[in-house]
Amino acid sequence: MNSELLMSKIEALLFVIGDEGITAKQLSQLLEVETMEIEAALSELKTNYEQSEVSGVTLKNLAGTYQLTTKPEMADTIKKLVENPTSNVLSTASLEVLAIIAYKQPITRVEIEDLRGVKSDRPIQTLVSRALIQEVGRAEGTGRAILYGTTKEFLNYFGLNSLKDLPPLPDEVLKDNDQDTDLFMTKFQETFAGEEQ
Amino acid sequence: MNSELLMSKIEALLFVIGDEGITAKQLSQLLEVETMEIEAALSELKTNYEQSEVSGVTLKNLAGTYQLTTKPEMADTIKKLVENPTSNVLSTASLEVLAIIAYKQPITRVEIEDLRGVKSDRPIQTLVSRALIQEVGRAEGTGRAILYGTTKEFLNYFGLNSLKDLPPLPDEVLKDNDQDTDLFMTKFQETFAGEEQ
Amino acid sequence: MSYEVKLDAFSGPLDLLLHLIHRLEIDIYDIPMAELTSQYIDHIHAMKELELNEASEYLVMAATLLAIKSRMLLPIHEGELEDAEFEVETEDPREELVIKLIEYKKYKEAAIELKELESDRSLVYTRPPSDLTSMVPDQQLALFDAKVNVYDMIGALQKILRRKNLRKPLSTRIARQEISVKEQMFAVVDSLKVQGGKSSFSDLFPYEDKTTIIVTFLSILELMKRQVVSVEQQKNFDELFVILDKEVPDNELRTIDE
Repeated sequence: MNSELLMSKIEALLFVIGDEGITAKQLSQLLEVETMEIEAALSELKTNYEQSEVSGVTLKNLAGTYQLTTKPEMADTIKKLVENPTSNVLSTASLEVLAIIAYKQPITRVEIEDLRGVKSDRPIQTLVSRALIQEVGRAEGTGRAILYGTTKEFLNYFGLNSLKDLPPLPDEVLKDNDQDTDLFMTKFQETFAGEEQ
Repeated sequence: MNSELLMSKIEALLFVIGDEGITAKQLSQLLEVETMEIEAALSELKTNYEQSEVSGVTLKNLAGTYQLTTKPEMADTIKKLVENPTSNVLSTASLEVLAIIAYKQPITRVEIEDLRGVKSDRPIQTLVSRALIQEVGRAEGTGRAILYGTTKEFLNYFGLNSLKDLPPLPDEVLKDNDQDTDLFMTKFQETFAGEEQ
Repeated sequence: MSYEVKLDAFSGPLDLLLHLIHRLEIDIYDIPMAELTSQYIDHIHAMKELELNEASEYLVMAATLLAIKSRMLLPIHEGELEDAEFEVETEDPREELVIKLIEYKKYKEAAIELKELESDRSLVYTRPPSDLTSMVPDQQLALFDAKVNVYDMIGALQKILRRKNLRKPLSTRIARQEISVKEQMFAVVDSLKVQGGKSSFSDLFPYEDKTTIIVTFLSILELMKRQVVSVEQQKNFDELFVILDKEVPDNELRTIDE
């Protein structure tokens, strides 16, 4: 693979992967290219971003994880976006949390964050303060985490008589799919199956 | 603002906004720059992305907004990140229902079923849950049947900027009613001429 | 003539009819009703055994076809055809069906075009909006657009799912493919060697992702079972230490079945 192609592939992966970032080793596995070569390409990409006046993004390396971010000097511009009421960046976070709670209630904060992939304590707080959601109980187990559900005000807001009026979702859409657990069980059985033979 | 700076700011905003997308008008408000100038900068950004061998991303018009996306030739690389890249494609039945809704919206379930000659409640539910169609009103008269229309997500899902970008419906062969009847009469007589032999 | 009929091959009776018309190379404006009807009914028989979901709709169509066929067999006298009074009733019994078929065909073809667009679009990926919630005061967070409705919520869910689909593999799939318990056993032994044969338990877990931790943990269990390493602890809640008990020749570890 020539270095331009490699750089473009790395850029595409970094772009899609978002805030979680990706390590040079993972990139090496995905692209089937030596880590050394990946690191050289990453460093060249970074130089390109930094030197380009036209580019608003750059490459950040945090604890071995690479991710694309906006350049520090873009902070003011992005602040404007946040403050602008016509952009729905902010309502999106709240709406996502509200949607999850509406369809999966009762549900804990951790479960919501797991579905969204981002911290959600602040949207939850504001939805509580807007009386669209409320505590409806506590989860079993050690943490006794708060379970959230929607309120009467929620029904009111969306013009619904009851939760049954929400458009139905097919089962597959939000079914739990805890792969980590599956993986653990598989590995566990693989390891200990040997014992019995 | 010089054009490099403008482009870098636009890139930063496009990056942050992600699949939410942003319109030229919103960019113009945020950056306090004429829409014309914004559009020129967007077009130059797009040319840059397209021409750069090093870049894995490009600029696309989706659902009335501008969004950064990965280049199509990056698909194989990114698919390695995705669990089931093809498991989510729509079924033939769902696509048929969606085609009818896209071209004939607003339309009721009964009208859809009449056109297809088959019950369509399940595809409709799938399409609602995938946010590709939504209720856009109620039909006049008794029953007040739900009228369906397509969503922004529909445009996004099919890579369209607006409904105008839908491919034209295959031409109706029978445009003229008179011709229609003539044709039938001719065929009719031919048939019966044959039957008597 | 025999043919296979697949359950999911047709999206309804009209679809089946179009298929037959195409296969039999029939002119849609001049359908030989007897032939089409008998072919259609043959298909229904084959499909009936498959407990077709929409059986009733297919049967209604069969009845319609039979009705059209019989109407076409009714004798019509020359005189009546020429008589203006009867002209209204002389329409082709097939007309309604043909109009339906042509109208349906249009959308069936449009659906095929949508499928192509779907597949083109699937080659292109976007990213979720950055999380900017930390940049704003609380009261601003939950400000919804006044036009937000329940369908917007469904749209929000759809986005979450799309994102989850991209997010999932990084933490698990790469690890599942690339790190086996066996490989990790080597890594643990190597790491112990580097540290002079003894390491604190937690130092053996430098990775943050869950699967690597699980695989590392399992590999230590496996090494204990094979008495390659032992684990000691001075007293309750003290740190655990992993000790390399014996130098295992590489080839012995390599014979482990995964």
